[in-house]
Amino acid sequence: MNILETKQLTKRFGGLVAVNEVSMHVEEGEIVGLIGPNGAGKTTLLNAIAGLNPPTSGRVFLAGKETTGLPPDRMCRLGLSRTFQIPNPFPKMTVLETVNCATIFGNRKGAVSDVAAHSRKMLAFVEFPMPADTVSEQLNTVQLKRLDLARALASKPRLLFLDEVASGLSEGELTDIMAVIRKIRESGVTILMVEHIMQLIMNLCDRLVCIQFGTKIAEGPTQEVARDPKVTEAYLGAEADQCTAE
Amino acid sequence: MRRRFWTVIVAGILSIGLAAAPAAAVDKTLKVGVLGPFTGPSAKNGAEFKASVEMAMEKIDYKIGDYKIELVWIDSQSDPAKATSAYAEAVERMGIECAMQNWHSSVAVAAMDVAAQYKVPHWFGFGATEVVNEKWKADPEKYSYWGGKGWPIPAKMAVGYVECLDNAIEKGTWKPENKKVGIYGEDTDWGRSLGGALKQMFADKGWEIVSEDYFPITQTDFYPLLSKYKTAGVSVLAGTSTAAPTMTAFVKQAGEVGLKSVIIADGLGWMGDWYKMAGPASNGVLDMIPQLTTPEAKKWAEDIQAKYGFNPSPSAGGLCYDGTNMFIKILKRTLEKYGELNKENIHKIFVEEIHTGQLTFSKADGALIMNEYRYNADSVPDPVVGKDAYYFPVIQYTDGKGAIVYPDDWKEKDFEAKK
Amino acid sequence: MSDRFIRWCRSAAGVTILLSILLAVIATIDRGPYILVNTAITGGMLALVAVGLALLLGVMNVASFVHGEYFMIGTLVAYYVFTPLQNFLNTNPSPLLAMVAPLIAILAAAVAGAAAGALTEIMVFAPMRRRSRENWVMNSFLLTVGLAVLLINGHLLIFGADFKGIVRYWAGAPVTIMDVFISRDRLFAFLLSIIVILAFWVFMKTTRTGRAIRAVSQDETGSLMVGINLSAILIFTMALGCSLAAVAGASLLFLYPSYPTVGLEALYMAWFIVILVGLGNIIGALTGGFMVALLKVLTVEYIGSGWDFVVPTALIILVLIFKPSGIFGSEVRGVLDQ
Amino acid sequence: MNAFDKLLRQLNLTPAGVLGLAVLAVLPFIPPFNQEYLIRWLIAAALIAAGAIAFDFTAGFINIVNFGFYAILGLGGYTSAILSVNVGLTPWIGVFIGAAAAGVLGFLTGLLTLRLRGIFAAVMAWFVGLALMGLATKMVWLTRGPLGLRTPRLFDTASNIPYYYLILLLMLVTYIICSRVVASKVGIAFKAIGQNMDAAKTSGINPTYYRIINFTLSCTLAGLLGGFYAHYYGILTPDIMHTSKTVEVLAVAYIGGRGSLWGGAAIAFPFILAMELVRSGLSNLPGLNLILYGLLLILVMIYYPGGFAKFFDAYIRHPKNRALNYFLNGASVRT
Repeated sequence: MNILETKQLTKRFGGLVAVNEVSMHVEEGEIVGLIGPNGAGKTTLLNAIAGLNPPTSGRVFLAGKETTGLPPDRMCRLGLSRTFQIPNPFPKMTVLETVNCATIFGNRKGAVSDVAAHSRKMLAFVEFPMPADTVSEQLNTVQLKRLDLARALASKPRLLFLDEVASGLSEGELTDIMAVIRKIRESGVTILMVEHIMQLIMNLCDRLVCIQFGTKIAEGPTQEVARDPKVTEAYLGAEADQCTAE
Repeated sequence: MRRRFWTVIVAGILSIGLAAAPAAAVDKTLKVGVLGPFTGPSAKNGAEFKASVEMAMEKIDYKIGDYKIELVWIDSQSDPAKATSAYAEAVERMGIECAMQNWHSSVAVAAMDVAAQYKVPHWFGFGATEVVNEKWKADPEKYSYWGGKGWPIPAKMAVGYVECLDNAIEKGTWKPENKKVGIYGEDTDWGRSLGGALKQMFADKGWEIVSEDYFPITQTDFYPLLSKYKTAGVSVLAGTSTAAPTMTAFVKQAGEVGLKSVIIADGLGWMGDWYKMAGPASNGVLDMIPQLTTPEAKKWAEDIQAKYGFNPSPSAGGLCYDGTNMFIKILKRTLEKYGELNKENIHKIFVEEIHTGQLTFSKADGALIMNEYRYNADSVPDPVVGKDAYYFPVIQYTDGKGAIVYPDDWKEKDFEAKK
Repeated sequence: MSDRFIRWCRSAAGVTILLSILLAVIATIDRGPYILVNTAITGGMLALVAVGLALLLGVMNVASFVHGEYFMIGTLVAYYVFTPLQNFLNTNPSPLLAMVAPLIAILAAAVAGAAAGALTEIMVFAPMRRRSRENWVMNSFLLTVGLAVLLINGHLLIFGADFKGIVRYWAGAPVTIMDVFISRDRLFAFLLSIIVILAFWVFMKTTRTGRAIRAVSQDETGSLMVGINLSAILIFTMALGCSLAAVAGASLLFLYPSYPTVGLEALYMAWFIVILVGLGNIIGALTGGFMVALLKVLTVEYIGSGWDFVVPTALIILVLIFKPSGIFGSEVRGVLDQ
Repeated sequence: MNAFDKLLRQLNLTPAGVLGLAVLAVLPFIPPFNQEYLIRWLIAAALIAAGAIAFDFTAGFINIVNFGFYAILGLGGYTSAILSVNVGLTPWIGVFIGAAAAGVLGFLTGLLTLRLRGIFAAVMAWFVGLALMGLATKMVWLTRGPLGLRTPRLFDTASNIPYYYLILLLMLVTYIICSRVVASKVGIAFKAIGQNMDAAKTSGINPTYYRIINFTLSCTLAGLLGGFYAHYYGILTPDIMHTSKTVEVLAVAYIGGRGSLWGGAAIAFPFILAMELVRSGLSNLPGLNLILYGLLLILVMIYYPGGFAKFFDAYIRHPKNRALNYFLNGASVRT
C-alpha cells in the first residue's frame, strides 16, 4: 500500500519553478531516498508535502487520503513527521521539554498517558547522549540532530521525513545513525530521506527518487537508479560546480 | 515552577523612601505651588510662567508680612495624570499651603480634584474651556478651592471677532465676496472649544460655515488643508492653536499658497517670538490678545527680555504676572484679616471676598493687562468679562506689530482687508 | 513587451500604482491641480525618509524605531547652522551667501546625520552583533526603541522643548505652477529630494561600494567570501540611511521646526510606506512615498484634517490582510524571522 | 509538603514572593510611604508591573512585541468610561465589559497578525494601536477626544489606599492567571511557537489557535487594567493610547527579564520609584529620568538580553543554604 503518493506536484516561487510536476510514491515499510544535486528542490518538495509551504498545484495523498495543502500540524497528527536539515528545535527549552512538545501536541488527546515517560523513551530510542534537563541551545550539531529525531518520533509517525540527517557526521557517528534509522524502520515507521552521503543511501534505501531542477528524472530500486546515466550526469555536472564553490 | 523574588524591591523601596522623607516645616514660611507646563509641548508657556512669577515675587522680595514665600514648581508636563501626581507630591512632600496658575484645561479638570482633596486653595488657573466650568458648577462648594480662573470660557471672548468683521462690512472698509467661513483649530480641548464658539457666533450672524477642521497639535504641514480653503473660496478663516509651530506654520503657509481670506489666528500673539517664525505672511491677520499699552507694562516686558532673554507675550506671561500680583494681594488681605496664612484662611478669603466681588485687582493696584480682574457670584469661576474688566481687544498685525482695530473706542487703526 | 506590461498591471504592485494614478487624476479633475502638486512635494520628502529606513532594513536587518530621530538631528543641526548665518546676513547683506547659506545648513545636517549613524553602528549595533545574533531582528528593534527614548530626551535636556524654527530658507515670491502657489522652499525641497534620490540610485547601481551594499543585502556570508569588508559596509550603510533622513529633516526645517519629538511623524510615515510596499524594498519605498502622500492629501481633501492619520493606517491594515508581504513583495531575508 | 507550600505551588508563588507582596501590602502604613503622593507612585508602579506581566505574556513567550498594548489597554478604559458616563453603568461592571472589548480587539489583532511573523506582527499591532488612538481622538461625539472624558471614580473617597490595594490585587491576579497558563500545556505551545515556528508546526502545534489565545488573554488583562486607569485618574484622554506608554511597559518588562513574568513586576517598583525621584529631585533637568530609561534599555539589550530575571536565575536563585533555597524557590519537588 502506498503510504504517500504525489501527483503532478508543483511549487512556484514567483517566476521560479522549484518543483515541477513531480509524481512519486512511497510504500509502507520502505526507506526511500530522495536524491539530487544541491538546489534541485528536494527540501522544497518535502515542505510542499508536509504543508510548511503548500504546493501551487498537484495533489498529495497520505495513506490513501488526500491531504494537499493541509497545514503541518494537521499533517503531524495524521502521522507525518519530519526533521530539519539545520536542526533548530526550541533553543530555550530543555531537551525533555522539546520532546514533550511533540508528545503532547503531535498525538491525539489521551493517546499518551504519561508524557514525560514517553518522551524519555524516545530520547533513549535515539540513544541521546546528554541529560534530559540540558537546555538545547547548549547542544552541538550532532546532539541537536538526535534531539530533532527524538522530537519527530515522539508524535508516533507512520511516515518520517529525514532531511540530511547524516550531514557533517564522522565515520563512527554515521554507523551509529544508520543503526538508529534501521531501528526506526523496524518499529514500523516508513522513511523518506533526503540525503547526499552515498554510503548511507546505498546501505539503507530500498528505492530512490532523483530530481534535478525540480523535475523527477529517475525513480526505482536503489542500484538501478544509481546506475542511471541521467542521474550520474546530473551529479557529475553539479559536483563539478560544487567543488569550485567550496 | 515559577518563582518570585521581592527582596530587591523591599531594599530599593526602603532606600528610596528614606531619601524621600518629608521636609520639615519651618515657621513663618508659606510654600506656594506654581503649576505649569514646564516641560513638554507647551514648555514655552511654562518658561513665561516661571519668569513672570519670579518677577512678581522679587518685587515683594518673597515676603508677605513676616511670612517668607517659598515657591514650589509643579510640572504638569501637559499631561493630566502626571500633573495630578506631581501636584499631590507637592502638597504632601513639599507641604505647599496654596498654589496658583496652570495652563491646560485637561490638567485643570484633573488638578481641581487634587486641590479639593487636600483643601489647597488654587488661584488663577488658566484652562479656559467649558469642561472646567461644568465641573466647577457641578459642586461649587467642593471646587471653590479652584478659586478663580485666569481665563474665561472662549464663548465669552470670541464674539469680538465677529463684531469686528461685521463692523468693517457695515462701515464699508471691507467688502468680502461672500460670507463663507472656514473653522479650523488644533485638536485639543482648547481648539475645539474656541472653534465651536466661533462657529456658533458666525452662524448666528448669518455667515455660512463651509468646513470645520481640527488637526493634531503637532501638525505643521497645512498645504493640503489650505489649498482646500483656497478652492472653496472662503472669506474668513477662523481658528486657533496654542502650539507656536502649528499656529505660525498655518499663517506662514496661508501666505505661501496665496490665500486671500481674512485669517483669524487666535493665539498667534501668545508666543512671544511668533514673528520670527511666521514672518510677513502674518500681515493682516486678526488676533485677540491683550496689549502692553501702559509704560509699566512695556517696562515689564523689557525687564523680562533683559533677565530671561525672551520677549514675553501679554496673554501668557502678562496675565500670569497679573494673576500672581493679585494672589499677593489676596495673601496680604488674608494676613490682615486673619493674622495667619494657611490653607483655611486663604480659602475663606476666596469664598468671602473674591467670589462676592469685594476683592478685585485693577490698574490702580498695578494690573498690566486688564482694567480690572473681578469675580462675582454669577461669573465664578470665570472673571467678569467687560470692557472695564477682563477684555481682549481685536488686533491686526502689520510687520509683527499688533494694532487694535476693535472695539471702536479703543482702536488704534482701521481694519484693513488683505490686498 | 505588451504581454509583460499586462502581467505587471495584474500584479499587486501594478494594480495599486494604476489605482493611485487613477485616483490622483480623478481628484485633480474634481478639485484642481493643487492635489497633484501637494502630493508630489510631500511624496518626495516621505520617499527620502522611507528609503533610508528601507536601506537599514534591507542591508542591516535592523527594523529601526529611531529613524525619526535622525530626521530630528537634521532639523536641529540645520537650525543651529542656518540661524547664525542668517543673523550675519541681516547685518552684512550678501546675495551670494544668501544663496548658499541654506545649502551649507543642509550639507552640515547631512554630515551630522551620517556621523550620528556611523556612531550608532559602532557604539550600539556592532557590540550587540558581536555578542549575539540570536533573535537579532527583535533585539535590534528594541535597541532602537531605547535609542529613540534616549535621543528625544537628550534633545529635551540639552536644547530644551522650544520650537526652533525658521521662516524660510529663500526669500522671494512663491512660484506659480498650474495656478498653485508654491513657496521657493517647498520647490527646493522637492527638487532636492529628487536629486538625492537620483544620486542615491546612481550610487547604488554604478559604484563599487553601492554594489557591495547590495551584495550584503542579498547574502551576508557570501559577500564576506568575495572579500567585502563587512563592518565597513555596515557602518557606511547606517551612515547613508541616517544621512538621508537628516537631509530630509534639514530641507524641511521651514515646515517642521526642531523640537524633541519632531521625528515621530516622519517615523510613522516612513513605516507606513515601508510596510505597505514590503520590508526592505528600496524601489518600492520610492513609489510608496508618493502613494502615501496621495493618500494623505486625499484624506484631508475629502474627509477632513486630522483623519490623515487614521484613514491611511486603516487602509494599510486592509492591504496587509490580503498581501502580508507588502504590495511589492519583500526582498529581504531574515526580516520574516526565519 | 504542607498545605502552605501546596497553596504556593498552586499560585506559582515562592516564600520570597509572598514576603514581597506582604511588604507591599503593609507599605502604605510605614513611614514615609504613608504619604498619599508616595502611594500614588506605588499605584503607578503597580499598574506598570501588572502591565509588564500581561505584556511579557505575549512578548516573552510567543515572541511578538505587542506595540499597541496601551492602545488596547486604553480601549478597555474608554469602553468602561463611556458606559458609565453615557449609560450610567457602574464602573464595577463596566471594567469587565471594557476588558471583554479589549479581549475582542486582541482576538482580532491576533487574527490580523496571524500570517505575519515577528517584527511584522509587532508593527501591525502598532498600526492597530495608532489607528485606535486616531479614532479616540477624532470620535469626539463619543470620547470627547482630547477634551478628555471625565470618569466616575471607583471609590467615593479622596484616599488612594483603596486604589492601591485594588491594583495590587489586579497585579496578583494577572500574575497568577498568566503564570498558570504558562505552566500548562498551552504554555509549552506558546514557547514552542515563540522559539521556532516551523518546528512547532511540525510538532503538531496549531500556531493560529495558540497565538489567538495568547493575544486575547493578554489584551483582556490589559483592558481590565485600562478600566482601573480610567476610574482611578478620573480623566481619560487619547494620550493613554500613545506608543510612548507602551514603550514604558516594554522597557520595564525587558529590563526585568523577558519570558519570566515576575521579572518586570519585581523591577517595576524600585525602578518607577527611582525614576520619579530623579524626575522630582532634578526637575531642572527635564527628561533625565527618561534618558536613564533609554540608556538602561540599550545596555540591557546589548549586554544582558535576559534582563534581571536571568541574572537572578544565574547568580542568586540556587544558594547552598537550604533555608535560603526554600525561601527563594519554595518547596521543591523534582519529578
